[in-house]
Amino acid sequence: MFGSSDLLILVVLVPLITAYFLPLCGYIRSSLCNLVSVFSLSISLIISLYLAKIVVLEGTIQYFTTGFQPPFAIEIRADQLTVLMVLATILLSLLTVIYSRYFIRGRFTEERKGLYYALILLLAGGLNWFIIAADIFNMFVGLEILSISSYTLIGISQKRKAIISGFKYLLMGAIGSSFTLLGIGYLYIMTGTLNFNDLALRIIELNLMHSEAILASLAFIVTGLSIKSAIFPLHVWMPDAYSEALVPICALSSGIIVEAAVYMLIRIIYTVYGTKIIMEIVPITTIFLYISGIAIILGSFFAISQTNIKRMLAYSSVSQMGYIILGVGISTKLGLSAGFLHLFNHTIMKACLFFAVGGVVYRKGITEIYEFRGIGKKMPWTMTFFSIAALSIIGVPPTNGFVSKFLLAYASLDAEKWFFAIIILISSLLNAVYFFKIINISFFSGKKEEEKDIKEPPKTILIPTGILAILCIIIGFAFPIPLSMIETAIKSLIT
Amino acid sequence: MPADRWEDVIAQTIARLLIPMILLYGIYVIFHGHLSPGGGFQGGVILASSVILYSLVHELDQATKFFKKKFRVILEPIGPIIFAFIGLLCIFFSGNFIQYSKLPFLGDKEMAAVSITIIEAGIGVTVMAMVISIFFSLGGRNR
Amino acid sequence: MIWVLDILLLILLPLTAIVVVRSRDLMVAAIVYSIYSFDMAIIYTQLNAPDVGLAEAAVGAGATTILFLIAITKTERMEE
Amino acid sequence: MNLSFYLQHYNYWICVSLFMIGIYTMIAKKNIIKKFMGLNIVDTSIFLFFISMGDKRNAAAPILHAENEIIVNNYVNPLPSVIILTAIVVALGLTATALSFAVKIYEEYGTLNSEKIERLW
Repeated sequence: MFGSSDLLILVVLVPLITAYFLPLCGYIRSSLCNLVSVFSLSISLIISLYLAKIVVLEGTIQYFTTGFQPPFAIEIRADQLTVLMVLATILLSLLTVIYSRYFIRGRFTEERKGLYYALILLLAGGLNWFIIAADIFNMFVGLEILSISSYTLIGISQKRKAIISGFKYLLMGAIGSSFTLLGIGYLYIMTGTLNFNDLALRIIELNLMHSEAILASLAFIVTGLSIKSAIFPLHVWMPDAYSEALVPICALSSGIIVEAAVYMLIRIIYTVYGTKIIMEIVPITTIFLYISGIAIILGSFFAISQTNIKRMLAYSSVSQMGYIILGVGISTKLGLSAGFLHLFNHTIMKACLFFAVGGVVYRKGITEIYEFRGIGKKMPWTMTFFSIAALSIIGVPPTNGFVSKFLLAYASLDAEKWFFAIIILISSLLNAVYFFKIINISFFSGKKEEEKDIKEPPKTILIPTGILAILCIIIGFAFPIPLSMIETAIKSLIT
Repeated sequence: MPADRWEDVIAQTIARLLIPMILLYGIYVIFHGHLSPGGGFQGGVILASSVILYSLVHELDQATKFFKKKFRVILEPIGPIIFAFIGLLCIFFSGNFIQYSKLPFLGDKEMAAVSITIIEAGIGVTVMAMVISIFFSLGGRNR
Repeated sequence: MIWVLDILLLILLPLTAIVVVRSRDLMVAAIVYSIYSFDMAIIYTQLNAPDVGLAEAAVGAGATTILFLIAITKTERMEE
Repeated sequence: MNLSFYLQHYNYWICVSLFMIGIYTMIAKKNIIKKFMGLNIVDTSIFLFFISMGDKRNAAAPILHAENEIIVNNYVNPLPSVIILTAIVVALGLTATALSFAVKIYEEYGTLNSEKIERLW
């Protein structure tokens, strides 16, 4: 019968299998699609919550499909960090599906709605597969599933430009996947295994630390995954993609896809290659340290100069990815856990910001910042949620953004890299410049009389935004829970 | 634009002879996949290529009559459903996911062979429907 | 002497690839891409991977080429 | 590491040259469909790389015959084949997505030249 560890496979299977049924549901009745996907993702959410409980109480789950022993079976694994990622994925996909119920009404034909939800569920399943894989090739397959569905999701917006931005994303993403596959090939040719732990063992056993092929594979995999995770010099697809895509997709993409990629990047460089290679032989952590400094400052400056709010949020994402990478660059236990905490916080904050912007887009169809004049009086709740998330990104206590930024600054001081603490401080001020501009315009300027018909968006749009905004504050107080989970996982990551 | 209907007697006759053989070969590749080269994916693509050949020598609309959208949408989930069902059945009989040898119906190796064949057949159907769908939606009329 | 055939097939690969890249007529490029894929399928079989060879013959030389041809007929044939 | 080592691994030279040709096509050619052909060439070059590394001298394809006893050295490594099968499936999906993008772009903009599209954007 079903043991508790068997549930891990269901996190992948439930969304993937439901995705295949959704075109059928769309054929029968298009309103059914939303209900079916909400139902399926709710089941996954319950399963992942249960899994989180098991993992916290009993430790890491290792599961071998086909029942063979590790080198021959496909291993999937969930430690505390993985479970948090799975929870974030499922929660955000669920909220996106609820959010889309009214948002996509009138934007797609009835038949296309089924495909839209199918793609979102495919994305959720692929993400979960990508996250829980403990073997480098299954990671690649999950990466491809999620990439192909995200290219399509970005391209299917009704706007004309969306197709071009989706095409650009596809071209860059395809090069990234090819590089990743090539890196996997180099790893396999040298070690003869694909399992993460096995790879790490073999690299040490066969004394491959200085082998050129292993270092080439490191370069290829880091480059490939950096394209997917929009790390600074490779971020160019992101602003174009987000400015044209549908708002729920922006939230999903900047909330979880880039995060999952960066999560897997960190996981691979630490578990497979080990600290000796990435710190001494090829100083990837040092490279990441300086890249993150440039990304944080430049991303903020780019964001200030934007007039389109979606583009602004996209550049803000570039800067926030810099913070996560800064955690790797500091490369102490504290720094890495602060980086991961910021990863989860960024999921919540950025999704909340995009959801709030989407509420405005739903009612007024505007994305230029100057048009936000007086919106706060018409849509007080939406803009309040927006402000909470914005304050969180700036790093005002008692929100979650403050906690992770403070921890990052503390960690960089602790590692005697005080320069980066200053960068965090400057970047917070820059963040404040562009977010307070919007808050100011929307609440404190404009007349009340014009356009009386503008009111709050429907509840299915408002409630997901509200949930995320409240989570921002809750995690600001309850941060020790995720932090302790992350720290437990990181103990085994850095040895 | 040239005439809308374009028919070639030679191509149609040869296609009529070839299509049954392609279908037979596709089914062979699917069901013999665990003993010789081949399997669900290759066989599915070969099956789909017969339909593509048909729609190349005839009109596309005529082929879409055979494979209506409703039909394709029903065919598509078959493979994943069978795979998930058999995989979860193994968990039900206290094995791991897709641990065929735990299934109690036949001996260890026979059960593995039988379940792999069933799964491959399902995958073949799914791949066929998917490739045909891609072909029709890419080659269909502009909306 | 099978390695002579091997090398000939392998040398055909970059040649066809260069034709794919250089030709201004996309239809020609698609057809030559089919030859390229088929050559690749033979090489896979020669390298003791008949499974992959079959898949490449069905997918690369069959499905992908047909998709390219459809896309070209739907758009424009000549490269500017 | 003498000259014969490099000459014996001629497969890999072909892989590298194909990879370069593909990347060149993706970067230098302006036609979108041509770019995707380059993408396919890159993919197949990586597939050839995997299959070449799985191959062994004087070994048979990894197909099990019931009568013989299994001697590992007589068979080539089956794992790269399986990996590449999956990757071929993925490549087909990627090509289909990409070509539908290309057709849609042509419907909207009337051209496939990526520079012109950039100007129209």
